[in-house]
Amino acid sequence: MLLFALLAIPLAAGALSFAARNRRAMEAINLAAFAVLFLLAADLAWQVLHTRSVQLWNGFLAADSLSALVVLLTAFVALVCSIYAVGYFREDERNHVFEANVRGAATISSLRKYYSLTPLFVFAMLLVALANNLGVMWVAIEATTLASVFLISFYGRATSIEAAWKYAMIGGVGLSMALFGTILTYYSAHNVLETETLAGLNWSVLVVNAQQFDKTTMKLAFILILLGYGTKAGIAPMHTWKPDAYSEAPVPVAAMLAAAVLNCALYGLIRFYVLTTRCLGPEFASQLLIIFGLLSVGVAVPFVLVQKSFRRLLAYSSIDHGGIMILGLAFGGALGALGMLLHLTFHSITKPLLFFCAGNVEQHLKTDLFRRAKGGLIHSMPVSGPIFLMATLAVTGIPPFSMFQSEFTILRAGFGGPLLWPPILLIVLLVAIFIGFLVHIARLVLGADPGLPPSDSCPWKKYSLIGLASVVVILGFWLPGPLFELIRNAARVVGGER
Amino acid sequence: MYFFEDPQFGNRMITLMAAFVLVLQIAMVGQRWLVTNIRVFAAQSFLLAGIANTIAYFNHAPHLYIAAFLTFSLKAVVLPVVLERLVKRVDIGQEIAPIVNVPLSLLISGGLTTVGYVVAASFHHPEDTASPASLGRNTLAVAVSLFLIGFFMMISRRKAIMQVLALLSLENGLFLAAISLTYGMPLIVELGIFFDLLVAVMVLGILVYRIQETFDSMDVTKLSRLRG
Amino acid sequence: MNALAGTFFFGGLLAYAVGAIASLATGRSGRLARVFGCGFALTGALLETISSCVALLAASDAHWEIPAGVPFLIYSFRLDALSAYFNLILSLLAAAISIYSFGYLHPSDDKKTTGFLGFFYNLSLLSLTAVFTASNAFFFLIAWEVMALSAYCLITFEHRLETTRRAGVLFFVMSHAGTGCLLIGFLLLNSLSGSLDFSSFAAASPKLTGAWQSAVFLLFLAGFGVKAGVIPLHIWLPEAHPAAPSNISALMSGIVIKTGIYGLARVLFEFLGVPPLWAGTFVLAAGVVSALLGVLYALMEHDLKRLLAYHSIENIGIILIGFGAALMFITLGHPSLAAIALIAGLFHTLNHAVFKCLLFLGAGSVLHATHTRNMEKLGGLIRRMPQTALFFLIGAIAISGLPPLNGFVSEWFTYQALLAGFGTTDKLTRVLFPVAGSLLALTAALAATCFVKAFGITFLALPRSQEADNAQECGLPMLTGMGLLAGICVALGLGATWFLPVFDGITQQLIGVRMSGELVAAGGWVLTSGSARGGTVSTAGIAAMFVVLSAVPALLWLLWGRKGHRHVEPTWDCGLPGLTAENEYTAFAFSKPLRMIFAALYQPRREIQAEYEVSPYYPTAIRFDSEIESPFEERLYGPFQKKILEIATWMRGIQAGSIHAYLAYIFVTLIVLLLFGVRP
Amino acid sequence: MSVVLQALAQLAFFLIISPLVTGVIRTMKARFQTRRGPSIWQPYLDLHKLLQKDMIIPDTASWLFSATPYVVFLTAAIVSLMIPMVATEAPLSLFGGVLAVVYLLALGRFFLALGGLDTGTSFGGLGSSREMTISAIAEPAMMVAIFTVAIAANSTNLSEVAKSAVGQSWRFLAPSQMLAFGALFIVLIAETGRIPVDNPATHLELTMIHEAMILEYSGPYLALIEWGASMKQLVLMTLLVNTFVPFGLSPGWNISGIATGLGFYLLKLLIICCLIVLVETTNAKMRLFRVPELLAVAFILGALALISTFLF
Repeated sequence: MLLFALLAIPLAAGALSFAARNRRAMEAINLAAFAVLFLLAADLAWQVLHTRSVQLWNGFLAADSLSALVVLLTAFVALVCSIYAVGYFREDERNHVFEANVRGAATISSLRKYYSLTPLFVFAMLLVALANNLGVMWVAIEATTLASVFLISFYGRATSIEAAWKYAMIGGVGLSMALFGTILTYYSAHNVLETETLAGLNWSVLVVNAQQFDKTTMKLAFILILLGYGTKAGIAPMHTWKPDAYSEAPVPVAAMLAAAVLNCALYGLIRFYVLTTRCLGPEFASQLLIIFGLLSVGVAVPFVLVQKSFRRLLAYSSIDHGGIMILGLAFGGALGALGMLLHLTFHSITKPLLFFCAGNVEQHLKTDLFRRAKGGLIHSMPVSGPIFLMATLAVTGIPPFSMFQSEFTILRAGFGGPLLWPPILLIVLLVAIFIGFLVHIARLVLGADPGLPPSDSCPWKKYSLIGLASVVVILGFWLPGPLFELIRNAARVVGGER
Repeated sequence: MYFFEDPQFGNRMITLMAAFVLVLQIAMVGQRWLVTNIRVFAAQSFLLAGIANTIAYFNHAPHLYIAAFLTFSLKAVVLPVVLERLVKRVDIGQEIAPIVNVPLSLLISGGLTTVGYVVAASFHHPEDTASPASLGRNTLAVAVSLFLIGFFMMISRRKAIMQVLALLSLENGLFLAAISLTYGMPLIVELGIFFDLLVAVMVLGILVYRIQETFDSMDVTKLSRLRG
Repeated sequence: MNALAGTFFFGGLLAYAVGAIASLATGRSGRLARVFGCGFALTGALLETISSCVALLAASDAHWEIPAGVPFLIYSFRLDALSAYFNLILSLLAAAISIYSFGYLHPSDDKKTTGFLGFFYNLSLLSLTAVFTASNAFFFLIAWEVMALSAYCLITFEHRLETTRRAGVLFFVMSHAGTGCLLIGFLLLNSLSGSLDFSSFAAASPKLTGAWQSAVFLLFLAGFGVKAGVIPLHIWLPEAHPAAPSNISALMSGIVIKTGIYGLARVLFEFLGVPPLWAGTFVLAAGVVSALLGVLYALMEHDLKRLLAYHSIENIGIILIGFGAALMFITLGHPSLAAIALIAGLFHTLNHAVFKCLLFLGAGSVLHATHTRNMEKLGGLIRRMPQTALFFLIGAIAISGLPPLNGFVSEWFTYQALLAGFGTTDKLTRVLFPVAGSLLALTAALAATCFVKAFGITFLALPRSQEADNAQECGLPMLTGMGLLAGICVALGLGATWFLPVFDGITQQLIGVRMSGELVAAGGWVLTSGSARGGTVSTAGIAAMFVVLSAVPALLWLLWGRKGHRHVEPTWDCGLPGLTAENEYTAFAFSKPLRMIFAALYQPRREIQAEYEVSPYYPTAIRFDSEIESPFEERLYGPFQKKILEIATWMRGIQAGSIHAYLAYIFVTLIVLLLFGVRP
Repeated sequence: MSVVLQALAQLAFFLIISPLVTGVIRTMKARFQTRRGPSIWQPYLDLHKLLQKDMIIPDTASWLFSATPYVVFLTAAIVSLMIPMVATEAPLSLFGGVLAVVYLLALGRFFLALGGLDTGTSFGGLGSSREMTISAIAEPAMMVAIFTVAIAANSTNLSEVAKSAVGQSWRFLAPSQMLAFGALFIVLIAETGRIPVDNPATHLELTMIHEAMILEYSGPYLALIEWGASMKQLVLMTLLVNTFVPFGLSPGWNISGIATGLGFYLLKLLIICCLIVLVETTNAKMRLFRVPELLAVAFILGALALISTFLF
C-alpha cells in the first residue's frame, strides 16, 4: 500500500492542481502533497532498512535499498523545490515575467502548467525507482522526459523553446537506444528464462540468472543502455542538452532535473550495470565507464573555466558530477559503489541549494550573465550571496562539506584499482573545475557595493535557502546513522548482493 | 494451404518484408518532399505490422497481434495523419538543402546498413538457425540498420518535422528488433511504449508548432542561440 | 601526563570552537563579537600552550580517536613531539595575535564584519590545531582544506578591493592545486599501506622504494611546497599575505605557511623511508633558491607588508636548507648530523614564526596609525610610535640573523650542519654544502640590507606624508601583543641552550637520536655544533659581554667626555633653506645599487618623462616610472594560464548550438562502441 | 692567567694597537706617494681631541642615532676577544667562532646604516645604501673563504683553527689556503673601505660610502665610531694573518709566550699593512658598480679554494 500511495499522491496532486482555480490553492496542494510524499518516502526507507525489500502486486512494484534511497532523495528534492518554487514564482509574478511572454499567456495558466506538470514529473521519477520491470522503468524514464519538456519551455522564450526541442530530440534518441538495450537484455535473458511473461524483464528475476545470459548480447545491451541512460544523465558526449535545458527552465525545475532526474537515470544505469557485471565480470563495464566518466568531467572543464552565464555553469557542474558518479561505479568494489551512492546523496542535497542561490541572484539581477553583473552581491544579498559562495565550495568538494567525503571515497576506490591514471586525472580535472567555479562565483559575490537595492526579503526564498544550507553544513559533520545504513545496503545492491 | 503451416515460408515472408522496410527507409533518406516522406513512413509501419502479424501467426504469440494492431493503427494511420495536417498547417513543402546532400546520404546509408549487418552477425549462433525460435532473427540486421539510418536522418535533416519523422522511423527499427528477437516485449511494457510514443508525438507536434510560430521557420539550424 | 595534556588540548579546541560560534552569533554587536572572538581565541591558545608544553616535557605520545558522524572519518589526534612542537608555535602566536587583535579590531569599524572575522579567525586556529595533530590522512586533508578555506575568507576580508579578491582567489587556487598533489600522495601511500592512518604510513615506509618513492616525494614536496611558498610555487604569497588584515597577515606568515613545513617534516622524515640522495639535494637546492630569490625580491618592495611577505619566502628557504641537509645526511648515514640539520630547520621555523608575526603586527600598527603600507609615505615614526618602533627593531634584528637574537641561533646551526656536510661523502655533492652556506650568507646579508631599508625608511628621520606626521602610538593591547613576541625573540635568542632539549623528542621520533646533550656545553651557556671542538657560540655570553664591555665607553666618558656638551641642531642642509622630507633618501633609491647589480635578474624597466617649457635642461616636472620583471608570473604562470584559457575557449566550440552536431556526437559514439562491442 | 686577565690584556692590545695600524697605513701610504704624511700617532691625537669636543646632534635624529656609536664600538670590542691574537687560545673563543665574528660585525654595520638613515640627509641614506650593498655582496666571498679554512680545521672556532695548523706549519702554502687568503684579502679591502672600493680620505659625495654614513656624527660619538672602525679593521687583519699564517702564536698565556707572540703578530700586521698600501697606491678607486666584479673575483677564488680542497 505504501508503494501505491507513493505513486498515487503525486498523480492526485497533479490532477487537483490542474483543477484548482487560484495560485494559493495550487501552492498548498503541491506543498502538502510533497510533504506527505517525503514522509512516506522516509517511511519506505525505514521499512526497507529493516526488511530489505517491499513489494506490491506480485512484484510489479518493488523497493529494495537502492530504490528506497532514490525515492527518498527524489521526495526530498521535490519537497525543497516546491517550497522554493512558491517564493520563486511569486517573485516572477511581481516582476511581470508572465505578461511579458512571447505567448502572452496569463499568469494563472502558466502557474497551472508548473503546478500540475511537476507532480506528474515526480510521479514518473518515483515510478522509475519503484518499477521492478526494466521495461516499465524505461517507460517511466521516457515519461519524465515528456513531463518535463513543457516545464523547460515554461517561459516561452525563443531560447527556451530551443532548449526544449534539443532536450526532447536528444532525449528521444537517447531513450531509443536505452529501449534497444532493454530489448537486447530481454533477448539475452529470453533463452535462459524461457518465459514470455512480464517476469522476464523483472530485475529481481534477471539478477539471479544474469550469469547465464548471452555474453555478446549483454555487451551490446550495456553499450546501448550506457549511451541511452547516459544521455538522460547527461554523460559526455551525450550531455549537450543539459546546459541549454538547465539555463532555460525555471529554477525549481532545473534543480529537479539536476538533482532528481540525474539520480533516476543513474539508477537505471546501475540496474543494468549490476546485470552486466554479473554476466561479464567487472572489466568490460568499468572500462567503458572510466572513459565516459573521465570524458564527462573533462568536458566540463573548459566550459567551467570560460563561462558567461552562471546558470550554464551549474549545468556543467552537474555534468561533472555525473562523471564522478560514473567513475565511482567504474572503480567498482564495495568502496566505489559506496562512494558513488554517497556522492549521489550529497549531490542531490547540495545541488538544489546552488540552483536556488543562482535563482535568487538571477531574479535579483534580471540576468544570468556574468558580464552584466557588477559583482558585490554580498551587499545587496546578505543571505544569498554568502550562501552562494558556500554552496559553490560545497559542490566543488571542499571540506568540511560532505561532497569531499564521497569524492575521497571514490578516489580511494580508484587508487585501489589496477589503473592509477584515471583517479589521478580525475583529481587534476577536479582541481581545474574548482578553479573555474571559484573565480566566477567569487567575482560575482564579492566586491565593492554596486549600489543595488537590497534583496533577500521574500521569506519563502530566504528560509528555503537557509534551511537547505543548514542541512548541507550539518551533513559535513554528521550523516544520520540510518541514512548511512541505507546507503550502505544500497551499495550492496550495486555490488550485486541482494 | 499447407504453406501457411510451413515456418520456412513464414521466414521467407518476413525476410522479404524486412527487406522492403529497409528499402523504404533508404527511400526516405533520398526523398525531399515532406508529405511523401510521411507516406513512406506510413507504408513502412504498415509492413512492420505485417511482419508482426506473421510472426504472431507462425510462432503462436497471440499478444503480438495486439502490438501489430497498435502499430498499424498508430504508426500507419494516426501519426501520419497528424503529421500531414501539421505539415499542411505550417505550409512547408520540402527540405531544400539537407545538411548532407542526397547522394552522400545514400552512400552513408549503405555504409550504415553494413554496420547493421556486422553488428547483427555477432548474434548468429549456428546451432540454433534451424529451430523455430530463430524465426525472423535475420531481420535483426535490418532492425539495426533502420535504427542507424533513422538516427542519421535526424542528423542530416534541417526541418523539425523531418527530425520527428526520423525519430519515429528509428523507433520502427526498435519495434522490428523487439518482434524479431523476442516476439515483442511483455504486453504491459509494449502498451506503455505505445502510450509514450503517442504522447511523445503530441508533445513534439506542439513543439514543432511553437517553433514555427516563434522562429517563422521549421529550420532547426536556426535554433542555435544557446552556446558555450 | 597524557590525560593532563589531553584535557588542556581538547579544552583549547573547545574554546576555539566556542569562540567561532559565539562571535558569529553575536555578529550584530561588534563589541561583543570582538570580546568573544579574541577572548576565546586567547583562552584556547593558552590552554593549547599548556597542553603542548606538557606533551613536550613529558615526552608523551598521546593518541585520541573520536569517531565522527561521517563515514570513514575518525577524528584521530596524536600529540607526539613533532605535533606538540608545532602546536606550541601556533598557540604562542595565537595568544599574541589574539591580544593584539583586541586593539586592532575596532568595534566601530563595521559591526557585522567583526563577527565574521572572529568566526574565521577561530575557525582557522581550530583547523590549524587539527592540521598539526591529525594522525589520519582523511582527517588531515579535511583539516587542511578547512584551514585553506578559512584562510581564504580571512584574506578576502577586505574584498571591496579588486587586488584583495584576486589575491584571495590566487591563494585558494594554488592551495587547492597543492591539495590535489597531497591527495594523490596520500592515496598512493594508502594503497601501499592499506590504511589511512599515519602510523601505518610510517610502518610501510620500508616498502616505499623506487619510482613510487620518487613520486610520493615529489608530490608532497609540491603539495606542501605551495603552502610553504617555496619558489616557484610562491606567487600567491606576496599577494595574499599583505591583502589580509594585519593581524591575519601575521597569522598567515607566522603559522599558516608553517603547515607546509610541518607536512614536509612529517612526510620526508617519517613516511619516506630512506630517501635517495637526489631528494635531499633537491630540497636543499629549492631552499637555497627560495631563500636567495625571496630576499632579492623583498629588496625591491616598497610596500611594507609585501616586503615582509617576500621575507617569508626567504625564511622558508632557510628552513628547507636545514631539511634538505638533514635528508642528505640520513641517506649518507649520519643520523647525528641529520639531527643537527633538522634542529636547525625546526628551530628556524619557530624563530621565523615569532619574529615574522612580530613584524607583521608592527606593520599592522603602522598601517593602523597611518593608513598606508607604502614606505615612501612613511618615516619619522620612531618619535611618534616609540614602542612599536622598538619592537619592530627587535624583529628586524632577529630576522636579519644578527646576534644575540633568535634568528642568529638557528642560522648558526644551519651553517654548522652545512659545514659538517662537507666531510660526509667523497662525491662531488659535498661541494654543495659550503656553496649553499655561502649563498645563505649572501641571503642573510641581503636580509639585513632589506631591514635597514624597512626600518630606516619607515621609522627614522622625517615623515614623508601628512598621515605619517599625524601618527600616534597604538593602544595597550596591541603593544602587549607585540611586546610578548619581542620578549620571546629575546628569550629564544639568549636562552637557546635551555630550549634545545625540546627537540630531543622530535629527533628521537624522526631520526632516532637525541642531540641536546651534545649541543650544549659549559653548563648550559654555550651552544656547540655537536662537539666542543667543532664550533661554539654563546648568545647569552655575547649579550653579557655587551653589558660588561660597556664599561669601556663609560670609562672613556669619564676620562675625556665630561667637558663636552650636547647640542641639538638642525641637520646640515647643504645650504638649502631647511631640510625637508624631500631631501631624504627613499626606499626606492636605497635599493637602487642592488637593482643595478642584479639587473640580469630584475630586468628593470624605467621610463622618464620630463615636461619642459623652454629647454629640456630646465624641466618643469619629471615623471619617473620603474618596474621590475616578475619572471614567474610573466614567464611561467602567465603563459600557462593563457594557453589553458586559449584551449578552453577553443574547446567551447563543442557546444556551438547546433543540434545536428550534438546528435552527431552521439551517433559517432554509438557506431564506434557498437563496433567495439562486437569485435571478436 | 685567568680568562678575565687574558680578556683584559687582549682588549687592551686591540684598543691600543688599532689606531696605530690606521696611522701606520696612512703614513706608509703617504710615503709611497712620496708625501711626508702625518705622524703614525695622529689617530691617537684625533681620538683625544674628538673625545673632548662638544657633540652636535641633528634635530631629526632619534635615540637610535645615539645608540649606534656604542653598538659599533662594542661589537668590535667583543669580536676582538674571540680572535686569537697573540696566543692560540682566544679569551672568549668559547663565546663564538668565526660565524659569530662575521655576524657581530654585521650587527655593528646594521646599526651604523640605521644611524646614517636617522639623520634625514641624502648623504646618510646614500652611505647606508652603498655600505649595506657592498657588504652584502662581499658576504658570500668571505664565507666561502672562511669555510675553506674551517673545513680544513674541522671547526669554526678560531682557536681550534689556529691550533689545527700547529704541526703543519706550511699549510698556508696549500693551493686552497692561498686561494682563500686571496679571497679574504679582497673582502678585507672592501669591508674596511679601502681603495679601490672606497676612499677613506675623501668627502666627495659621489664616491664616499663609509664617510657618508657618519657625516653627522661629531665629538665623542665620532670618536667611538672611528675607534670601532679601526678595531674592526684590525680584527679582519688579525683574522687574515692568524688563521692562515699562525706562526708564532703562543700556545698558552704566559708572559714570554705573549711577548714573542706579540712580536710575530706585529710583524705580520706590518706585512699586511704593506700589502694594503701597495694595493691602495697602485689602484684607482673603482666605480661603484664595478665593485661587484671585484667581489665576484673574490667569490670565485674562494670557490676554487673549496674545490681544490676536494682535489688535493
